[in-house]
Amino acid sequence: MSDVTTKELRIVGFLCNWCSYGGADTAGVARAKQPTDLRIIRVPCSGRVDPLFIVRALFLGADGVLVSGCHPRDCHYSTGNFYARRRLEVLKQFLPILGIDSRRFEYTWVSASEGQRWQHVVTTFTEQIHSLGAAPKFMDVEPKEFKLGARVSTPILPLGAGQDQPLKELKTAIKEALPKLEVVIGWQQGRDPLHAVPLFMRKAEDVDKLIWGPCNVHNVATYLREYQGHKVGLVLKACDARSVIELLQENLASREDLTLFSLPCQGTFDYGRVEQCIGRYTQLSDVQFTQSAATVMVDGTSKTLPYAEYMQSKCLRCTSRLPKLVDISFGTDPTEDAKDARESAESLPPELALVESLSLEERMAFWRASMERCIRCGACRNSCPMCICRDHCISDTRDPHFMTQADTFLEKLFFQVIHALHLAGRCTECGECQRSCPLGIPILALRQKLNRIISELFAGYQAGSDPSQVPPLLCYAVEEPKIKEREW
Amino acid sequence: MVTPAPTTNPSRPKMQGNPYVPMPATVKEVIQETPVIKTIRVVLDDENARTNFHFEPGQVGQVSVFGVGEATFVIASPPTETNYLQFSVMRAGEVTSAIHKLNVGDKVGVRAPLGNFFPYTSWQGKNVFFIGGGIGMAPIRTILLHLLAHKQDYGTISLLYGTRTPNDMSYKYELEDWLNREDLNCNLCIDTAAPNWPHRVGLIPNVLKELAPSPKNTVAVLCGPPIMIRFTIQALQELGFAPEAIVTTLERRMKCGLGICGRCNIGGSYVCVDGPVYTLKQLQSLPNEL
Amino acid sequence: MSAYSYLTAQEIPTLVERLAPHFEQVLVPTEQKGVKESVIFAPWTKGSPISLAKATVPPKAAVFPKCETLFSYKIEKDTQDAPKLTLNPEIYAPKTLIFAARPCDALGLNILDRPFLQSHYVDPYYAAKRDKLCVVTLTCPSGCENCFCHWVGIGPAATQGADIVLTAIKSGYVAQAMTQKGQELLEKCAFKDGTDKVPEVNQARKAAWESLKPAPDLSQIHSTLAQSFADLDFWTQETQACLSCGACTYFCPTCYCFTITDEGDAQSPQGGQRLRSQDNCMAQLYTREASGHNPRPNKALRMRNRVTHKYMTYKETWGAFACSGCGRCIQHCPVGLDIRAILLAAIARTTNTPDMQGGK
Amino acid sequence: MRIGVFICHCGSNIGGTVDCAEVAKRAAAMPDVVYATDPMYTCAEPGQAAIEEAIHTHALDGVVVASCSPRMHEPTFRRTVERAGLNPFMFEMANIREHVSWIGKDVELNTHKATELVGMAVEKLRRNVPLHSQEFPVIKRVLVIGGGVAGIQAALDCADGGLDVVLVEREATIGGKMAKLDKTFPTVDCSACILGPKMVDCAQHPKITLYAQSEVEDIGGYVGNFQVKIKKRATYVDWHKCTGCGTCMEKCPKKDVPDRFNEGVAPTKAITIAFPQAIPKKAVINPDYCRQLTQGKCGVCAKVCPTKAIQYDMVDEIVTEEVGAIVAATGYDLVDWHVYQEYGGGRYPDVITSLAYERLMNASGPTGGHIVRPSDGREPKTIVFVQCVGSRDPSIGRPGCSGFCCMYTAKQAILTKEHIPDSKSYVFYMDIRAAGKMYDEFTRRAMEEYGTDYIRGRVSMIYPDGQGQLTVLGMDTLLGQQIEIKADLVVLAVGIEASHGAKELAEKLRISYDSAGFFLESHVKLKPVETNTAGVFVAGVCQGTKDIPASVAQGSACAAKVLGLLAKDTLSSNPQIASVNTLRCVVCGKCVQTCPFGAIKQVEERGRPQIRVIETMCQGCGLCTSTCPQGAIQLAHATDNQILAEVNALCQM
Repeated sequence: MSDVTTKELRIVGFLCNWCSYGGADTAGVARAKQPTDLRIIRVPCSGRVDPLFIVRALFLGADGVLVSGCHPRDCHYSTGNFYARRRLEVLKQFLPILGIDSRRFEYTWVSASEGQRWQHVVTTFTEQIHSLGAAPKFMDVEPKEFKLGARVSTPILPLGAGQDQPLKELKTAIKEALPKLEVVIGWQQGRDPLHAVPLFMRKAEDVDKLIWGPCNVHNVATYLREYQGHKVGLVLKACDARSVIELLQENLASREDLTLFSLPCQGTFDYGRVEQCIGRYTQLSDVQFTQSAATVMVDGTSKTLPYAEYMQSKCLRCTSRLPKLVDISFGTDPTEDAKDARESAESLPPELALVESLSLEERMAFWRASMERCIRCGACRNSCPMCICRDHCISDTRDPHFMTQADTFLEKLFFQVIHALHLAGRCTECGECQRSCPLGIPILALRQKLNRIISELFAGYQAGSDPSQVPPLLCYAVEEPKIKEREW
Repeated sequence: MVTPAPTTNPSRPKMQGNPYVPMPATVKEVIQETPVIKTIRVVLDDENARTNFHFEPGQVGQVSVFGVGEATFVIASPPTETNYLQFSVMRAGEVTSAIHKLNVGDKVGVRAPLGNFFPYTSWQGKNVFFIGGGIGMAPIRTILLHLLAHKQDYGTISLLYGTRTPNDMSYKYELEDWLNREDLNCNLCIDTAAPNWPHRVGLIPNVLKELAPSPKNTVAVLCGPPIMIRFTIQALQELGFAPEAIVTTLERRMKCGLGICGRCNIGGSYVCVDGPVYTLKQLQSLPNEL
Repeated sequence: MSAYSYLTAQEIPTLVERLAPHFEQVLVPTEQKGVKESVIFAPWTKGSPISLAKATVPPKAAVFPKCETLFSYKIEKDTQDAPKLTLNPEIYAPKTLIFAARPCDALGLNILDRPFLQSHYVDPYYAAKRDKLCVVTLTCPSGCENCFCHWVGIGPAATQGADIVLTAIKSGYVAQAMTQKGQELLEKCAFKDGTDKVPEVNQARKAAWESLKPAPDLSQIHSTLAQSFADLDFWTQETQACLSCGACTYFCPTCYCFTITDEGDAQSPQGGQRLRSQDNCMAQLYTREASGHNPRPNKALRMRNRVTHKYMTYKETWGAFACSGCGRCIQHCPVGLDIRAILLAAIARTTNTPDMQGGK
Repeated sequence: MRIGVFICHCGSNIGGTVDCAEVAKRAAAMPDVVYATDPMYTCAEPGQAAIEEAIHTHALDGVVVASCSPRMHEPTFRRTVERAGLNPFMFEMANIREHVSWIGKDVELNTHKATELVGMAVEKLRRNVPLHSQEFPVIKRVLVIGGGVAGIQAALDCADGGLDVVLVEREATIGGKMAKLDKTFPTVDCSACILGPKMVDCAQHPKITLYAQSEVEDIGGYVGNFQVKIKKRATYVDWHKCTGCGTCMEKCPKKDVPDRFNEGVAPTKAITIAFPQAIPKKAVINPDYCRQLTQGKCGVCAKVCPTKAIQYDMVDEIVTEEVGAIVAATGYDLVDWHVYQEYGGGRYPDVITSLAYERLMNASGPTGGHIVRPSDGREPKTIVFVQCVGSRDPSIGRPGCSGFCCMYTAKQAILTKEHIPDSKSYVFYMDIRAAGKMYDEFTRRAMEEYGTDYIRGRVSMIYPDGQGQLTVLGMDTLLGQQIEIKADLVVLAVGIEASHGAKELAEKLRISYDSAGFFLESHVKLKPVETNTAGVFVAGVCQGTKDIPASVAQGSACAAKVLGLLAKDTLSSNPQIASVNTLRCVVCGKCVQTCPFGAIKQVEERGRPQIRVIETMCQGCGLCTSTCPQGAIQLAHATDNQILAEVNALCQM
């Protein structure tokens, strides 16, 4: 349709019907001359603007996107723009991690009477986009891989070592609780002693299979949605418990249905690293867990996995070793030992550090290279304890049709953006998405970035800390001390 | 070694050429049957395709609305009707909604004929009792009209057609004729009483039991929603119909229609190629996955 | 010329280089950077590194792509006449070499051949690609923790489905032509004759076989599964941990479920495409009908369909398993669900013997 | 689909800078468009007739008009297509006037932009579906919140119009701020004399139920069907028995209770009747001060009450009323002027607010109408009035003008002279705002007939001179010189803000409010008493500053609106509302949590939880749609797919 060759850039505007669209009308009535680039989509309220529309537009090649709504407090729908402000601010800060200049997206408030202000907003934004030039296209960027940097390494005690007695007590406790519960979910040995799988304890003899050790990587809270409304027990690591708390925050689980068991946790394996060390093997005969390392007998050779090197990076940064919310636990809380971790928790996790170290263009290249190998298996999504839609994922439907089936990296990256944005303010950073990815795509970086944005914007908010808190994107504040609204 | 491929009855009409590419067709007529059912009549664009197109009653077609997708419908016109292909479509999902938006002159695609058909030759000399529930009347219509065209080969032909309300009856323009035909014993029913309804009232299985057709030398052919099928089969069995004398059609979500993609299978039987027509006896031999 | 060529370990890239001119596309196992090691079949260009590791993703996409265009469609308006509908089938089938696949990958292709080529219809998209495909496999030196190829009738050194088979020996590799096509290609590559290394090859293959643990007898598994079919408690028990994600199916060399979707408006200037994409029978939406009715509404029924398809119904139709024992479904399952354990549990259920834990 | 496109020239308004014929030509090539034309005036009668004709001739099932703003003519054209038999929602507009032709001169660029806007509209329209309203019955009762003059007027007018009225007043008496005033400008007639009869009418009207000393606790429901919970605060006096004789007040031993009604001019008792003309004239115990209630001993009032009306164990009571409409008339409170340290911040007893000054002048006030200094009871001779204290002052976040201070200050200056003929009044002012009928004449009288000195400038400092007087330092900006006045009394014209608690009420009413807490009307000019919540209206100062006549006018306006609304037996719901696709919904409840209108509920259906939209409560904002992670709840006419279609159309053009 573009039969006019001009230097116009593609700028998409989402304007609320009541204030900003009226403001644009007022500017028109006043014959306030404006650049012509902007095309306006009229929406009922800025709260109607799904951040995914904006990402979609930018992915499809828009050079700039502008959202304008009623001034805070003046919302036609009383609170729509308060929600919009939070979501759009989070989105704006999130865009750079994808390689998109955050200046390509702005949101502002213009009332129906502010024709002049509208003229100013359009002119300023259009000039801003022109000064940035046409948006670089993902399709034009050569895929490029980057290697993860070294990670912060903290001495760490093994979760398996010294837990024999508490585990015995825990088993007894579970057996006692079992008659009142439909199932208790924990871990058992999987295909070999180095691999654990989820265990569903329904009978007393099942409980004997329960193990506790660095192989217990799975977040069993993921199963909670399946058992909503049932009386269940969960054996939890401290990080898994955060997912439970977040589900409680969202009223997706009820506390009285849950019996939470735990032992102090001191870390679980990063199987990506473990596999690198052990390689392909035919038989794994034995694993010994000591204070500082696990020793594995594979095909007759002994290999040592020092915990400090082979733990998941989240464990090295973990500051609470026993869940904040637990009904029955044994063993002493080693949280005090985690002082070092508290320091390293401040630093950037390796995935995020890598992406943040790149230029915007390199980030595009990085995501292109990473997402090209994605085969859309859905493991990242289905292993996420906060992915509540499950069988009704927005990516699997044409109503709404956000995603196509086309196998392009951009569609696949868009899926990751959907997942990440749907997790904004809800993600407990358990890392199951990335751990489950058979292709080792560092998708956790997107969630890590969002969590840091949320924490910065909303007074250090961390999802899954307090069952009584409302997730920040499901509520609002009239005054937002940390959101500097763009007033041009 | 590899066993021989599944054999298709050689006499069965099949799609020709690249089986994924539909034949272009044009909508010739749109009939609003009920608030949620529309009938479209389409004509294949290509003259060769038109003359070479043959199908048997009960076979299905995949109708494409380009840009939206494909959905499977039984060809509801009788094979003797060569001017058009008819599909009756209940609005449910995306494709059916798009079909409901079609106007005369719009372009669609048709992949047909697919699947098996009613084994009507084996019914010769027998009485045939048709039972259609709701949108299930579409496949019944094609075989009913086919049999009526060859009525000398069959015994008594009966029909029980039931819907929720009088408004939900399709083919209203034909019903009067059917009721008056000498060669058809036509019964209509609705679920609950409605004003000015001169016919029967009740759920199909119950009305069937009232009618109590004799199983003797009779084949029962039924189509409809899964719940109606389940209870009507029970009723038929209570009336003494043998599993091989009960014929029904199955509905499954289909994509390829070619017996590959793996959606419509019940155990090893692919409804798109081995069905949609099954006798109860055949169904009983399949894994219980209904 | 002989059917055997010998090459040193350093000559592997040379082999690819010499084979490459005969193909439009050469897919070689390529290592990926990421948070864990992964290897995928990626297009090779001169100088690209070649990994000889077993690939994370099987090479089935060469014949059954993740997503391919069946045809493009476009409706053009004409104010005078009726609109014009154009359908353009696109069969993209470059001459392709798959290099250094494993025996289970090659068997996977054979398993795909039957439904796509020998069923009621010949799938023209698959057929075109398959026809132009040449497969070079590398036998495995040993079994590995997740694999169970010997359960399903092949083994680490099986040769079926390959045009050329590479076997590692102490001093390098021996390439053995298995087909006419393979023989011709190998001849063109002009490596040293390897006939004298055949004993070493046989020894390596034998060693691979010997590394395996005994396999259970699966000859009656189809009837075992048929007996377990209606036992919903059994299937529920076995699938408790399943997350319904579908990693098992997408990483499977033999799974061939697909979906067909239209993307793009027919009336837009660029028209649209009807796409065929790999799909996942473990998803709830897979069988759900527009009315909301779903014949396989829960994960137990879907897993039952997957397992019985592989070891029961496919076998009944085609006389073979729809499984090459590659073990990727076990390895890549986020919760370590083990299809071997399900089979053993089914056997245990019917024979009333205790469950062989973990399948080892 | 068969779409017709109409590219309006709007005379030369659009045609002057957009090549409309070219846009129509390009539109004809767009998907599903079967007819495109470029009429001169589409909204005129022939233009509309042409649309109707085209719908018939070309069998159109959708229409796009590219012309002015949809905010102007969307309703017009919806009616047009409806007349031709189409559903009114099978229509879209592209704004090529305000957003194109009027803001740029380049014909080529404008034509291109107009084409793209039409393209977007076509893509949107292709995904439109017919929408239908539903009818629901209304309750013919109205709730008026606030018994000031605006609320009284609204209540009386509604009741006279035949509606049952529930009038809720937070204080013990109705009358509001006007009841505190002595005289009113510009006629200087007695406030009590004109308000009193209306208050009595309210009390006696058979259709008005009055809840004094009560507050609105919770509001549920929607236009036509609100459920209102009203909290009747405990009065500790059985009003059925109380005759308002005043004996209790006379005998109450607690004498140092701050008197809210009298603006703290003098203390009162722990049991009070606010003022002699109070309606209802009933006693109320202040539980914070009553000795019986705070210390458990006293009981004097119970002893003296001739009707035994005292009931110390009374508790708050909740009553529920069902109404069809709500009028909010909650009035105002004064800005907290203690922030002005330069005026003493409340430390000097002889610096008082103008409202307190009204009580001093009022014959029914604590001084019996004698103007005296609070500090020593002496009659002041020099009085300084300071305007704009807490108005027009961005530094305290109150940039607006309070509207009526100029006028009442003039009135107070006049009355002062009449009370104390030998007094001298000074008024420090910024500008005199006297824009009403007879207002300017009135201020002139204050200056010319009553000799009030008007000084243009602000007071920079007030401090006691140590000899019983206050030194007022100010600047006369007209003369450009420093002014120093020794004053006996300083009266501050303190600015106003919305009544305390208005924000909380706004949230219950689900209406918006501004930074001063004033309720937001639906349209500043054309819908001044409506709000964005259907069935909720605003009257008087709660909507913004205004004087008595304007408040009364708004009270009547609200009554007219309510009577019009409730004249029908049924209302039809807005069809542009959200609906849930239960096949996709996972009942996570996020929409329930964020809906600004409480219009989404989780319900049980056949034992399974489901999400349901209450059609009559949904206002169509779409917040739920952007909140739902599954996209299972969709706002009709602005669905994800419709907006995505516009995005796609734009970004792929």
